[in-house]
Amino acid sequence: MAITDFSPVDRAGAFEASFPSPRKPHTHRRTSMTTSGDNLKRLLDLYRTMARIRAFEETALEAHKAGDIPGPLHVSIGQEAVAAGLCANLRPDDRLTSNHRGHGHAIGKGAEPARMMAELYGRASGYCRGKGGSMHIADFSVGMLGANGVVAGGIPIACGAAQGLKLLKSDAIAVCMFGDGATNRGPFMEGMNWAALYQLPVLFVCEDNGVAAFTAAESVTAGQGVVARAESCGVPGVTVDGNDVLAIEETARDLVASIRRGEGPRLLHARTYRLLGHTSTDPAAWRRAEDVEAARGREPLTRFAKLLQERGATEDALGAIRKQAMDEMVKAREGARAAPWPETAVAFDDVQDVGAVAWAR
Amino acid sequence: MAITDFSPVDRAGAFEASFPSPRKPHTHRRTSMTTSGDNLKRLLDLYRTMARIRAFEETALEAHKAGDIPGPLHVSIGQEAVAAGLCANLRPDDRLTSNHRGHGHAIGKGAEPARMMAELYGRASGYCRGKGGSMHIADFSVGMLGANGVVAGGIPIACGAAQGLKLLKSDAIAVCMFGDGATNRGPFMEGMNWAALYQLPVLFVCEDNGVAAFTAAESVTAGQGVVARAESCGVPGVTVDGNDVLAIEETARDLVASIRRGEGPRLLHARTYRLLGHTSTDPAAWRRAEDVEAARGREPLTRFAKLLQERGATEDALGAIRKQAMDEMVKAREGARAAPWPETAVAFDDVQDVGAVAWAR
Amino acid sequence: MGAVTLVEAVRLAALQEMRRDNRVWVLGEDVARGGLWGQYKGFLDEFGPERVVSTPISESTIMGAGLGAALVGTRPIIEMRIFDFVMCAMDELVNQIAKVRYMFGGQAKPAVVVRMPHGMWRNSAAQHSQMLEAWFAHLPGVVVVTPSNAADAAGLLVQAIRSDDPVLFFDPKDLWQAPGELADEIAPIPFGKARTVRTGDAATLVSWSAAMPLVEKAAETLAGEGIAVDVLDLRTIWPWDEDAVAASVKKTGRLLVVHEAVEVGGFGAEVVARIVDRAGPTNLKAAKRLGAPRIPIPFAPPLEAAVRVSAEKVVAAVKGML
Amino acid sequence: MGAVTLVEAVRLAALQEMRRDNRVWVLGEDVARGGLWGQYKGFLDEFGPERVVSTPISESTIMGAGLGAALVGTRPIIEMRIFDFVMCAMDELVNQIAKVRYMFGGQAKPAVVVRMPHGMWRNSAAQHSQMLEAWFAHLPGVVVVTPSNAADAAGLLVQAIRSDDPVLFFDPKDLWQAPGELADEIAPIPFGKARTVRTGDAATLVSWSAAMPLVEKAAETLAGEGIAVDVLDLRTIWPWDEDAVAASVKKTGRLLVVHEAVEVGGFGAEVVARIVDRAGPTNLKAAKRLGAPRIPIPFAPPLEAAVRVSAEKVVAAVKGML
Ligand SMILES: Cc1ncc(C[n+]2csc(CCOP(=O)(O)OP(=O)(O)O)c2C)c(N)n1
Ligand SMILES: Cc1ncc(C[n+]2csc(CCOP(=O)(O)OP(=O)(O)O)c2C)c(N)n1
Ligand SMILES: [Mg+2]
Ligand SMILES: [Mg+2]
Repeated sequence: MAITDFSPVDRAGAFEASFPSPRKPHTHRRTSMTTSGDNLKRLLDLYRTMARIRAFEETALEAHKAGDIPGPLHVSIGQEAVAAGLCANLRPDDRLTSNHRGHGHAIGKGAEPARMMAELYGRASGYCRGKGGSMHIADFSVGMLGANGVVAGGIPIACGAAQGLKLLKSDAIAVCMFGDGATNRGPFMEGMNWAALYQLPVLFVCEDNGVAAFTAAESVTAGQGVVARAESCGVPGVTVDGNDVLAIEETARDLVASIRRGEGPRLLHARTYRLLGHTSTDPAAWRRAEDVEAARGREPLTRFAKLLQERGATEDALGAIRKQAMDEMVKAREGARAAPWPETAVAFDDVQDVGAVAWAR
Repeated sequence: MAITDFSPVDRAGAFEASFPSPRKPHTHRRTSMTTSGDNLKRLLDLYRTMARIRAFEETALEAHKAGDIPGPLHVSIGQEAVAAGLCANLRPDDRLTSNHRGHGHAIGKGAEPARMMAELYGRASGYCRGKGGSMHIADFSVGMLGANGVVAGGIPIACGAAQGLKLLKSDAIAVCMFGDGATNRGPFMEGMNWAALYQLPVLFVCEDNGVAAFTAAESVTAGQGVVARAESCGVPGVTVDGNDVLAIEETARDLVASIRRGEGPRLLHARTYRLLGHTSTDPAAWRRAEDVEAARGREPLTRFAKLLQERGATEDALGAIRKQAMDEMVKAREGARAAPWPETAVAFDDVQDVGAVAWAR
Repeated sequence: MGAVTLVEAVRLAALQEMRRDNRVWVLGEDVARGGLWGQYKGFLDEFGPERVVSTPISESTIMGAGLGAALVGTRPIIEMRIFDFVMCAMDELVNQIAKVRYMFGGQAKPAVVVRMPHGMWRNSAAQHSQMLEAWFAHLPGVVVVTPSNAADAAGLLVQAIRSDDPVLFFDPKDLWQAPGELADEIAPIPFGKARTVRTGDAATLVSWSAAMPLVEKAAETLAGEGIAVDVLDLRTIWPWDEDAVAASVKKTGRLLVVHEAVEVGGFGAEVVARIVDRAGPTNLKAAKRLGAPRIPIPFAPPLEAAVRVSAEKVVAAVKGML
Repeated sequence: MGAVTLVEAVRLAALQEMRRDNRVWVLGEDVARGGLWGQYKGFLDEFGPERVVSTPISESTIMGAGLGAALVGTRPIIEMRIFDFVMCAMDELVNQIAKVRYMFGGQAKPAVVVRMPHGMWRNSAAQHSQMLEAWFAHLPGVVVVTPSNAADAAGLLVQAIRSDDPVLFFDPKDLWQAPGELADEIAPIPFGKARTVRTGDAATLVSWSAAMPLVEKAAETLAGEGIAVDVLDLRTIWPWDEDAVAASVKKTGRLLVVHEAVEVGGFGAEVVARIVDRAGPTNLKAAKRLGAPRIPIPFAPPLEAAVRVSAEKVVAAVKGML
């Protein structure tokens, strides 16, 4: 059996029963359906963001399968509502740190899919000049401070970004994205204490998809959950249905507003579901088929489309949004495929100003 | 101004106001005074342990001042009740990991003061053959797995010791001592989650003396405190008055019993007070004089002596215990002073079996 | 047993040892599911969840708990998944595991194996490609194992599990699929004994881990051009087989150390410095190293390829020394 | 200014830079109280608690937050208190700080100074005495500064604070009280320029950090016996002044690198390997290193003394080369 990726090799169902199937009811602060001030344009914008994220990742998956994209690829298909709902409330000068599953965060924050795709392809026109790839997507010009290959790696960085912004008397905030798996690493607790202590303008967002790599979150996480952990350290938190883009959008709006008012850090716990495997080559076959099936029924795009239709959007309008998104990404892919590789000299750039090796020594 | 130790150099009162003065009331599970089954012999044993710890450290302090003991020396004067009350409930095969302030833990666990003192002196007859010193006191023969120079360093080790004991089907438990400062390091949270997850036989003991080095705990610790942090990760905890040896002894007895019954990890939060500075050369002059004075009035030995007298112990009997303790430690000091240094070859021992350098290459 | 891949070889080695000694157990992320690389495939079924412990993402505690469990007499295999993540557990490794035996005057026996699959592999970029094995040769208290093929990896892993020393075992990611022959019973291979891969008088080539196959290929190319070289696989860089290298260099007068890691401050520097000192500089015609430039590992395939050592670069370096 | 101790010199250097540039700030344990060593004495009063931030004992976050704050345009001094504790923050240092600029294709500017007082000092034993500066010369993306005296420490710290590169600044604990002369305005000292301490033809002695005074003392002793040596203080080991060392060795034909760190895999190996390669081995009469044996640092004073490099050992090593 060939090892093709950072993906599981023992896919038999030894742990099948441990995958979280009956979820605890989500705690909403209010029902998103009754929010006043909704208007179709805003809702369609949210849908568009989600559709673009989905289209980007489906295109990238295909390109990876075709052998065009090298390295590991972690997609967030099924989790798009979190990035979309959250980022609708952020300004370009708000800073965001991401994790290994960061395409949605980048697109939400305003990064250009064409340059992202070029980066996934390792091309010179990519955001990182081809030196980062999917796991290190960054666009500092829109406040996206980078994906991260280390679980929880972005947490201290976000704390520091918030501290720096505060020192500079900016009213921008920092946002920190991480998964359920990250809440078991020490820097999570250190970061909560730190942010609460200095009352930093930072929003922590736990994208809880119930799984870390190939192990169910429940089987490696004890106690009362991420919100209780954060609150024990002084960071107030709230749990929302992460597949309900409006719940995310509204909750994030309130949290961002209070953070921007200087009321200190907050945590948003979004319960969602990773529809595919850990990496693009992981079938995640150890999960119970009926759980995955049920999850598909709750997936955020379909679900939001239904709501939008209730609110007067036509299937045609939604289809057009999806098509536009897919066209954009196909074009991005074509551009990336045609783009030149970085010159070898680029490998020797961006190391450090003093003491860098010259190309070629 | 000479730097003589790991001690503060800017001793002016810039932070005076931040030292915790009005303490929150302690939460006892019951009043120690009304416990049934107390008997004078048991109480005098507790007093003896406290007196021996106090005498050991006072002797060591003097020896350090005299220039006999090299390296940094962290004493626990004022905190003796925690070690004494706790260790009264432990068996020799229970394992204990300690921190940088570990003399009391070692004596409580049954280590011999003479060999401890020899180690502080760096002599060949010391527990570590003179290679560890105060910060690395260990006596594996009585389950004392070592002091530690890294804050929180003992937490993962204790978790693993408990896990190993469980694997070996032993009914011994692991005990993990750390200060309030350690609760802000990531391994604290990781350890709580880990112990709760595997339901390990481990007792975490937070000796909260309200200060970490030269900084008040309150000024660097946000949120609801160590018990809330532990409980959020699934480890039940209880706060006791750490200067009340009976409260400690009783609470620890219950916790140890439930851990030994296989009920999983527990945390004991003991609020106490470090009467002296961080190291032997630190005057801790930044603290408010009246706070220190008030703390002296609550110090555990005097307080327990009063109680013992109410219960019928004579001042003579208590004096004799103190004198015996001091005699023991003076003798330990004399022995240490007279003991030979380790041979140079000892420096080359105990590195590793394979690939060790020979003396002298 | 016959032909197996490296990953299967180390799986069988760990399996054999866990069957032999029930104090041996493994902890790390996803190990109950066979491990990221399949190196523990089937272990859960055979040994159960108490000896095959899938852990939270808590590297500090994985490492530190491994130590604690060793201190009470068990013999853990600490699985780090990918080397780079050990950076999250360095206090536990460097300040605790490497020092407890010494600090406590011999009372502690930190019999752990820390497995850290390392090196460049399929464009994993800067945070998943590092080779820092040289750091640990500089760290007192540990053994550093750097196998380059299935049989060595299996034999060295058996030795590591039986060792009372803490052993840092660097699985070479890029060679997981490399085939090799394995005996039915895997015998331990002692630490510090180099393997002579081929012999010749023109120069001494020393390497280990993932660079080894390139060096062998280069040696073949050179042989085709009439240049015969000694090729030594160190197999462990601490302890390392100074005598074997010195003897070879005495014969050839020329030393080239090749590693995938950054050349500056790599273990090649130690080999060169030591051999120069032992042989006396005037007795040598050349003593050189070949490693990566001092840059993080880039993602794009052509960039990654450009900074990797290669058989061509080895050939050129040898010719440059003659 | 006149005569000051090293700790006062670096205090004044940081003070000058924090006055010059209000984006500069410091974070670490107890820094508001002046720092463990007094290196920030009085800073709180002058700059307030937003720029002199006493932190929890959270090394990972101290390091990582420093990086985050740099990424938004501030210039933090990250104080690690004692080098050994950086082991609790290695992911943030190695996987993040050293790599962000590269990984993100130049978008990030990790302008941090990480201060790590290192080395043996008054019998602090195995967990508070390490010198692992060689590790960081092997790590792409960072500058490694290793001063040996008050004036150099001050000038190099000014340079470090002004640098856009991440600078790892190793304060030499054992030399805190060493006196030196300081100008009223502290000028930056460029990285990678060695300081010539004394000159002679018999051999080239290269050192840095806390070993430097011993080497100077040894050179004096040797001079008294009619043996004149070149003595070079590298001041920074990455970049390091290869040209200066090569030029000296060309003259003397003999190289001795002295450091307090463990000899095996220390930066001395890199200096030797590089110089041997540049000069060609046959042009050298000797190329040696002198460092600590590969053992953790013991507590007892006679043991600590025995494993330390000393002026006597340096003298003996030089004589052994002649
Ligand atoms: C410190 C660290 N340990 C392990 C890994 C390997 N790893 C990459 S992603 C992942 C799972 C992360 O789970 P989670 O945080 O829940 O994010 P998700 O993948 O579910 O989005 C693991 C274990 C890593 N990258 N970093
Ligand atoms: C990881 C780490 N950071 C910093 C230090 C330096 N240090 C030694 S003791 C100490 C204070 C510890 O406070 P606490 O845990 O409350 O124990 P206490 O000294 O009060 O008994 C500090 C900061 C250390 N030893 N280890
Ligand atoms: Mg997850
Ligand atoms: Mg404390």
